[in-house]
Amino acid sequence: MNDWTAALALFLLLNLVAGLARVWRGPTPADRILAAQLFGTTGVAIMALLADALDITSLRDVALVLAALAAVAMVVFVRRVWTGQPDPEEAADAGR
Amino acid sequence: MTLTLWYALTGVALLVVGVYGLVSRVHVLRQIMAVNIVGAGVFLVLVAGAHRRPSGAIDPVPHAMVLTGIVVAVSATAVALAFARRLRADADERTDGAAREDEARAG
Amino acid sequence: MARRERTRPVPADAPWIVWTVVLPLLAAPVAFVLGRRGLAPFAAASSLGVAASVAALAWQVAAQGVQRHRLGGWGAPLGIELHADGLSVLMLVMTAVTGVVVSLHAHGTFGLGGHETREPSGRARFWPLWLFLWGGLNAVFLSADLFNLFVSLELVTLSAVALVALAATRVAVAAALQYLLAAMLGSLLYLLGVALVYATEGTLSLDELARGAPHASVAPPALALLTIGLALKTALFPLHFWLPPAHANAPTPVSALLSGLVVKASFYVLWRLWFQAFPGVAPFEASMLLAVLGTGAIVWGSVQALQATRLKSLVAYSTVAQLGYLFLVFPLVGGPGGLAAWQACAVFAVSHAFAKAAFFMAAGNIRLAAGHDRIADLDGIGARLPRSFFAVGLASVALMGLPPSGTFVAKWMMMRAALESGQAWLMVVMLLGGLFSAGYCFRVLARAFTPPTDTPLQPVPGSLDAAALALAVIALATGLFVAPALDLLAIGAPDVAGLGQDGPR
Amino acid sequence: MTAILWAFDVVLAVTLVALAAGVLATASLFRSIVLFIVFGLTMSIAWARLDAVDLGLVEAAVGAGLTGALLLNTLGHMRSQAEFTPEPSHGPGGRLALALAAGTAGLAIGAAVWAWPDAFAGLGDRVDTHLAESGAQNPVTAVLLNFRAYDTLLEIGVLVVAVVAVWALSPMRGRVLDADPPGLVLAGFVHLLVPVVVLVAGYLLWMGTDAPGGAFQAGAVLAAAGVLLLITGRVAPPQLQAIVERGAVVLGLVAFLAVGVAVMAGGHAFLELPDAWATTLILLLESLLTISIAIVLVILFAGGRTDAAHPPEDAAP
Repeated sequence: MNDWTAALALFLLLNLVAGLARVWRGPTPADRILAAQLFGTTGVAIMALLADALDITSLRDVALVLAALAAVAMVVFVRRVWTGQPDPEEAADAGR
Repeated sequence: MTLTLWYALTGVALLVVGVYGLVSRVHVLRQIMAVNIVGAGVFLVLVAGAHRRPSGAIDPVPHAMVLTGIVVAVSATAVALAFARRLRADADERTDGAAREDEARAG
Repeated sequence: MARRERTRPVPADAPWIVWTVVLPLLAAPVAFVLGRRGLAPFAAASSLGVAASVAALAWQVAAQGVQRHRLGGWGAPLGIELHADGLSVLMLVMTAVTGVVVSLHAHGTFGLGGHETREPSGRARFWPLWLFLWGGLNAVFLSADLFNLFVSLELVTLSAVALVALAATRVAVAAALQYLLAAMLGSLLYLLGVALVYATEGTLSLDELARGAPHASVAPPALALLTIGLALKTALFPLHFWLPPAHANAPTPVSALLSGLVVKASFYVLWRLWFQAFPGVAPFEASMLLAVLGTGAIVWGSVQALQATRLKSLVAYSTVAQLGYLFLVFPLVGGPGGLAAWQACAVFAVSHAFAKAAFFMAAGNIRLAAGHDRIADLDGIGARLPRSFFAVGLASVALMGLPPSGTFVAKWMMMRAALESGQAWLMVVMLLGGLFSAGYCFRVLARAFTPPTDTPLQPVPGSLDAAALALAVIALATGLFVAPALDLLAIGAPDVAGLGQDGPR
Repeated sequence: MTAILWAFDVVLAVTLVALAAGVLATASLFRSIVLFIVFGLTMSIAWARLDAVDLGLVEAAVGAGLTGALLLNTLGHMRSQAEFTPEPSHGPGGRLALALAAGTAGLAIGAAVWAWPDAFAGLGDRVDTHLAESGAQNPVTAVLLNFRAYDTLLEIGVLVVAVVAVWALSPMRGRVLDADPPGLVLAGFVHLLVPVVVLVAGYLLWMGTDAPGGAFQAGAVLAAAGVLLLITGRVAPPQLQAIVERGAVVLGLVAFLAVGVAVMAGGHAFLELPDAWATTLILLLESLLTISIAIVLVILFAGGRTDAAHPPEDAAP
């Protein structure tokens, strides 16, 4: 157990929570997915730190998979969803 | 409170949120996500319970069960999404057809 | 638990219990790969093969008693065991008989093209899914493991949902989607129940659970979750919302398979859990609640069937109503005459499967001929489509519970058990339900005596009428075979008479 | 347990529940889906925290990767012509009743969980006892491919059924979504990424018998490579017309059944792997399963046939 790596993992997790604000606020779909994309990187780092904090070396493989696949959702977004327009449903949330 | 209890209760909370969402929302994509959240809750309960061996090792049987459960959930989700797309395509075809008929009549 | 007891003599005869599951699961992917090429002979051969392995297993169970197979060589609880007793065999036979006859109907229906589906190659899509469904059903009826039942039920559900969508109409796909979501939620609630059981009992084997004393504070909530999940999949009122659209809009042979067989699979699991894996865990009030919901199903389903405008909707609502009977039996098992009630429930499930599948096929034939199934516009159909109409008549008799049908015998046994255990209100419900079903069946039968219209009719291929008639005759004749069925049920039957009316053992 | 890890657990759990609530509460479907992708990522962190590395791998590939891609893909299809339809609002009374019912049920289940014994071995000890005979060092793989292989067999059946279900839907009028070639950056990126992803899949498959990983993990990662090729138009969506394509889908299932039946010829039970052969058979099965699972997932992503008989409307003169 390593308290330092655990503390760093916690810090990164809090980072992720803070980043959720961007996903929520947008305003364009691209902003949201980009924020989510950044979480992929955060996730890789958290996994690597947890591997040390919890003493489970194979967690590094999870980090590897996260790193390799983080881009897939992004590519699908770019090819199938992205129109460059703001989120058409955004207005419905404005009243909340 | 133990690690097991904490995560198992988190799983139950996810279950409650998911069931509420499934029943109260009508858009099919959101319903499909709600079912997946219910699934995540159930899986969390299973895996949390596997973390109680006195030796400190995990009980692999619930892990295997959850792996199977995830595969089943992905299959069902993919089928549900294919159906949803199919419905949408039919609706589109219908509106296209109607539009073409209108044009023909106008022309 | 010694690994692989090789000292145990290898049984001389073939493990039919394995083949019963493996054959359909092997045939299904082959049918998928074949596509349209050589499908007809392959499909016929594999259906007969599965039916033959069921017959062989039935013979084995009748001759040698309960059959078991330790999959992978590991016994329970580490491994999974297959388990075939009288009840399993009865369900397998129900599936095989209904399946073979409906397959005949399906082969005709999906060969027509254009009528039932928009696809000319309907057969190539039907066969792999039906074989998967058949394999899944057989797996459910033979499983002795709580988690394995989850996976088997998923196989059943997903193939059933896909079969509904074969109709390819917008309503059918929408109904299939609703069915899928409801079934997924049901599965997950069931799985949570499994998680709670495993977390305190450390085993998934139904036999081991039956032997152990369940952890008092956990078993009731676990059983409640398992029950709600399975009730959702069985379409118990008021969780039945998904069934009528799915069963009414599916292609006709699929409607027959779903109403006759698929809903029975989840009910079978519920039945096993309540009376074999967790005997006495549920309080009497819980079984009473199920009976009350069953009553609700009978009333609600019948009222809807009486008001239905389409023939297939009528038959689908009738399924909701008839499933109610299965739940009336819960408070009776455990009382005096409990064994009779337990047996009656199994007999009812089987005869209903035959009657309902026959009814659906006959209704589908009428729809095929008339081009619609609006009940109000079917005047004089009796004179114009005598064979299809005769099949409707025979299936109606079986569904109403008149002698010599098995439904009649089953209801008779249930009513006697209700009287013996002093719950006469259940008898009243059953009589009322019989009147109701007579009411909605006569709505259809009355159309025979109205003056015929002269709207043109499409010809119905002979094989479709033959299939409907054959199953209707079987449904009507089941009453004559109740005695051997009861003998079969006695093999490995749980000691239901010993279950207390109130509280744990 | 250190205080820091406790804080980690608290933040993680609160985040998970908040994300789930956000997915279901927001009116924007796109925001829902992005939150759902983040939810998958957070779940994989939870699996890591619970020492469930196999599940962390699957969740990283499926929850954060493929399911998100599937949902985005479907949204892309739906957006093409759909205008936004708001959720009908239930009355506050109905909502309250529903929330109360769900909450009460949750409390009852929570109470049941509360009563769990603190120390409990489950079937873990039995797995340990027989691990050496199973042919796999990773206990989860041993359970999946030996002790409870029958469950896995049926699960592969479920995957194949999903493909047949999607294939059995009548074909959609062709709308070629990936017709325009990808830009230079995207093309180059995919060109670089696909070999890496394939390599990772191979690594997971090879490691699977001894360490976390295995057929499903490898198959899911391999499928991601397939999705990348599909979405950039490098490969056409599979139409399942050719026998080879259909054969690849069922390869894993048929091989599994064949092995199960073949061992019976030697007087064993169905799926009983003889000790001497166990490792070899597990590796063989896992390799074939990986191929099938990857193909199945790609087909599920593509989501059914498109009708060649009806040319895409854009292509009409």
